[in-house]
Amino acid sequence: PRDPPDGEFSRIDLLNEILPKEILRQQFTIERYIKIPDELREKYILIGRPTPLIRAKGLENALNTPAKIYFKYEGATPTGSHKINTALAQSYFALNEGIDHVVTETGAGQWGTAVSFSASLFNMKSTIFMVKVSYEQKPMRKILMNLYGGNVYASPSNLTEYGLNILKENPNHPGSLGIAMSEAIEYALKNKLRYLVGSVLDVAILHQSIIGLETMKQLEMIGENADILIGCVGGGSNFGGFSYPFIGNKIGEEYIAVGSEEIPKFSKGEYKYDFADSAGLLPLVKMITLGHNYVPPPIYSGGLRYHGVAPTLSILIKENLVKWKEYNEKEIFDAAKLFIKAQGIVPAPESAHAIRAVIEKALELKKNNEKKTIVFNLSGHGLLDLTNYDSMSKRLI
Amino acid sequence: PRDPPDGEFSRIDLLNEILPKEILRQQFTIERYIKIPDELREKYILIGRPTPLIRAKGLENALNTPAKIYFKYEGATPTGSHKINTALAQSYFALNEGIDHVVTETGAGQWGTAVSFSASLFNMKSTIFMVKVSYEQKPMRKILMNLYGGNVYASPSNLTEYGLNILKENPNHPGSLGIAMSEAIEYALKNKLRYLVGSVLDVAILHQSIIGLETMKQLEMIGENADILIGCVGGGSNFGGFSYPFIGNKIGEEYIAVGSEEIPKFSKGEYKYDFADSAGLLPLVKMITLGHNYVPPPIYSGGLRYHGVAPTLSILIKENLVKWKEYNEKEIFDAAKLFIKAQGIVPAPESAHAIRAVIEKALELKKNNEKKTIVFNLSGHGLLDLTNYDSMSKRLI
Amino acid sequence: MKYLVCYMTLGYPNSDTFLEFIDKSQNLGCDILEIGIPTNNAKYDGPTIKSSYKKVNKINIENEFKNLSHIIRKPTLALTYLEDHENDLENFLKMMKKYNFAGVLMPDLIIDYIGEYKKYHEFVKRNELNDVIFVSPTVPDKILKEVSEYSDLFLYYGIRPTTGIPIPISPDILVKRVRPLVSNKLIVGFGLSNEDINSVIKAGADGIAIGTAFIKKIDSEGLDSSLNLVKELRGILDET
Amino acid sequence: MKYLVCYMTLGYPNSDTFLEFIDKSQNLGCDILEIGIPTNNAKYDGPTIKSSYKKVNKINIENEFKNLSHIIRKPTLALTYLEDHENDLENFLKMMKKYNFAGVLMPDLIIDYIGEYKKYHEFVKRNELNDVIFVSPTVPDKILKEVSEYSDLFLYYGIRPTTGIPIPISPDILVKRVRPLVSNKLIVGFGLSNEDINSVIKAGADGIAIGTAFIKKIDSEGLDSSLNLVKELRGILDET
Repeated sequence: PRDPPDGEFSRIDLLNEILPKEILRQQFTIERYIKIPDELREKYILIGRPTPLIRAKGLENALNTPAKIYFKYEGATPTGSHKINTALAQSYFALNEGIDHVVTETGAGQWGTAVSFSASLFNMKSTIFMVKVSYEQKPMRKILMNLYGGNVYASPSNLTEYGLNILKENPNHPGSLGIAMSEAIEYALKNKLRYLVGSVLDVAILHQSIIGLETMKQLEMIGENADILIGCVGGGSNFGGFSYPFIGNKIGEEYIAVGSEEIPKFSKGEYKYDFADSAGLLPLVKMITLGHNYVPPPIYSGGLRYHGVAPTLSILIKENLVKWKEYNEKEIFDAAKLFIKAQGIVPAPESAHAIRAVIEKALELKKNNEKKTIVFNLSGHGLLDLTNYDSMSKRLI
Repeated sequence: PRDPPDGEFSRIDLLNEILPKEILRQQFTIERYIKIPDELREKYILIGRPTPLIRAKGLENALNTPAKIYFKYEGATPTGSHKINTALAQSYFALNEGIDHVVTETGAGQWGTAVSFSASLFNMKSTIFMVKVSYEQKPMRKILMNLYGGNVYASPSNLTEYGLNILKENPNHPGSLGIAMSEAIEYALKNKLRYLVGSVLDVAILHQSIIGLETMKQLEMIGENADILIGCVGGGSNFGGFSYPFIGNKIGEEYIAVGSEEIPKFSKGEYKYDFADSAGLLPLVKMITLGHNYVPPPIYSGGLRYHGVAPTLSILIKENLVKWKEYNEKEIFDAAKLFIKAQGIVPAPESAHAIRAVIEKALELKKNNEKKTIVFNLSGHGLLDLTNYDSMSKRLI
Repeated sequence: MKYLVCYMTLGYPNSDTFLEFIDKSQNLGCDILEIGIPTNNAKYDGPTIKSSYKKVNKINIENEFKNLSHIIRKPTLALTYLEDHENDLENFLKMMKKYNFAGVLMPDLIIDYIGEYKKYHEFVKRNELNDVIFVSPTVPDKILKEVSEYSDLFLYYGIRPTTGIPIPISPDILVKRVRPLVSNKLIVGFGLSNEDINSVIKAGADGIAIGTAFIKKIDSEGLDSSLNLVKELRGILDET
Repeated sequence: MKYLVCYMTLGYPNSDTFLEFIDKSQNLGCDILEIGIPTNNAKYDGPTIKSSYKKVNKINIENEFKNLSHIIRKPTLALTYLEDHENDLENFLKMMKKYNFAGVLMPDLIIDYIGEYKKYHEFVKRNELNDVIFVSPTVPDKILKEVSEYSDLFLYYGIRPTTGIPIPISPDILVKRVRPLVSNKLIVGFGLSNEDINSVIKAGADGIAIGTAFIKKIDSEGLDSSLNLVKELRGILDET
């Protein structure tokens, strides 16, 4: 990461002021393994880790493929996605330096849900700035965060200078992730709280690597070899957390990162320094990016609307160690429907991108009659996205 | 079960016409164990069985109790509740006699969800008559059943004589579980399909006993002894399925069945012959009942509004082998909130009744400093009940 | 030798035919007669027997008993629900005794009066009648074992929830499970098909009870056919 | 003996003070001089060094080099970003050579020009200058090991993402991990505190590079304080 040459302040210094120290240490360490503190480990167990590795027999049958398909099911965590893995760690390290209140922003709501429950588990307060349009369209997410004890505010809010200025210009501003983040950071700075980061940074991927490490162990326990590993990419933390342990240990022959055709970062993105966030408050990182000012279309997979690809994943893609795929919403919806009927689990639309690639791969293996093993990360369930699926079905059919 | 003396038809004979033969055989068998056929067993594995047995460390911490608390988490199944356990078995045995289409009714939607997914897993069609008022108020349940490929009709519908007659009298009739069931049975009879039964019958409890059998094995694997077993009671199938294996094997010292104070069947019910269903289409069974004409108040725990207690459970309660508790909605909501903040899982309001009893017991053990082990059945998650929780919080606070 | 218990509703379809059925069936292989006492409250009977009760509900029971008493040569039981006699049981038992009944079978005794069954059992015995006890698969093992010792003549085991409706069950599994619990003779009934008969006998039953099938034969094909059925059943039992 | 690499921005805060700092620091314990060439594009420098560049952006580099050339008695490196010289690198290197510089250190060479670093390295060598290579913790082990052999004089390891900002890291862990990969001398820099110095030396570093701290001292307490800091650092290094 680096600061922009012309910045009026140092983003790296800002990290220093808003992130827990141990989080920064982990962000910039080169240790290959970092021990999980006992208290944190206990919370991972409490939320049901290790999450199950499930043979997708229903999907195999539906595709009539000779391939074996397994999925690591992060939707089995109480908050329904992998996000909890880093939310817990960041909350814990904040608590450890005497902070009793964490702050973040959320768009679709998965991250805010994870943060508010993590805070609850450590008896901390949490404040979530939720993009106003999501706040209004996803009432259940707000209810859930409230049940976890989170204070949820529609952003732009009147809690920050930044929000007040925007509201002054347009009281009906629908908000954006950049605005919500600016508000969260301002709020954290002003009140000397800690800000939690949902993805992209190496440290988030580090925390998510519990997914891949567990998966490796689970495969080993059942004597199974992974040949092809697949995950979807928003910022890259679920894909990285799932696949890096395999890549690092040279297990598997193919790694496929899946994005959305509507947010064509893999196919159209440039590899360059860009702000990690759309607000431009975090440092520049060298990554594949559509530009932090990119305005994503309103696809249902809110978590894939991020403009870039985590720096480490960008390098792996540049070096051709990881392949990529992009699919459009119609393809995603069809894949999700097939999976729902075959496995019963409603995938988050984001995770359905991985499923689409799995299906394609499984059919390819069928054509060549290859008995390989595909393992993918089902990063979250879509039970709170059912109305989205309904609109999708109305729009796409 | 017996027929009413004055019935114009034999309900027992009706069972014969609408239920799969093997289901009837299992209903009236006295085998202690019935082998799960391989194909059915495969589906149980596919849906993630064995479901996890989780130590409720968060709840223990929140209560600061010396008791250990474990819960068997049936909400971990794709359809989110224990209902899938019998839906799968009944669908399988229907398929086995050449039927390709199953029919049932649903109120709150959990049962219909389980049936439509079970049918999908066996490539069967499914038709669900959903009480009209739920159909309108719970759109997500309908979306989910549709995604599973289920045909969902608001009941009263114009698909049956029974529905047509009611609609003729009142086109805006809100429907009832009895009407929906009558429609489902008529539809099954007319089209020579099979009707699936959600609870109460012994055979449903038999299928649910996979819960208790797994729990026993899981406790054994971690070297833990269950002292107190707790579950909520709608018809009794989740409680029975969970607790009977323990009771039968004389494991545990106390079994507590929990109902709703608003549906006071334990405290006010009579032990007598009554229709198993509110429509009066199923045989009479001897049970603790408020009467099949009992009109339950509109509590949030839709699954607990049933008028009776399964005959086997009724005997166990009469014989004092199983104790009962009843709590009001305020107590349930408070218990649910505590659990949500401590464990992250949003319980179905029905399952929150078990949680309330667990909390009471754990605090009692704390007072006496007794280190006992409580195990309860968390029969379902409440992610699709979040708007209910919201109304509850507005009404009860 | 396996026992054949033949059931017929009292006075069905009319007094003469009833008496003829009872008379001849004793020659054709019936070992024990079971006479159903009409009631509006046939809790554990299926539609066929229930409707037979309805058809004869105007008969004079004592008259029928008297006629019957002259022709019975085999032990004869009255099947009647205790619920119908809660207040006049003694009178009823005395009448039975008077007309040569060997005993009584009350299908609701163990199911609905389990807490007081010994009291009623003693009462029957004091009236010098046999008390044949009826149990079903829902009766717990412990109770079943206990009452089988109390039961006179034999234990009557109804393997289906109601008479005459062919609910699919596994007769062999049901009978094999109770056989070791019962030191008494074990007679099995409730909706038996010819296949069922084979399998319950192979599973260790000492005999069978048949009722609905006779009534259906009389209704559809007449008395002779029903008597042929007695013969046929006797044949099946003798072959097994 | 541990090396102390002393950084100062060219002509900061003014020509005279700059020259005095360079002159005296060589007597007080600096082993190697590192001279920052002002730029608007200080990609890997923190706010303190960046603002020092801004303050001196009107100086004449060649004049400053000429003055400097008369007083340098220790090996002297120019710290400059390759991105600033993509088109005039040869001229710049020739000027350095002319004014007695021992070598050049380009912090973006390995990070942003990894595919062509050998080409640039050879280019520096052909101009008879040492090419000191800069690496950071994000450089993969394999590349780090490879370039450490190419690097002249020593390998410069910047342990923080930017200079002068005390991002919390574990210096000992970082240094211990790279030490076995580096057969060359290993000099560690970027935001070192006194504690960090101890721990990186204990972890096997051959020396340290300090910059922001000198500039802050000059800004806040003046030249003498910054020279005292040189002495103090020399002391710390000699004690470890």
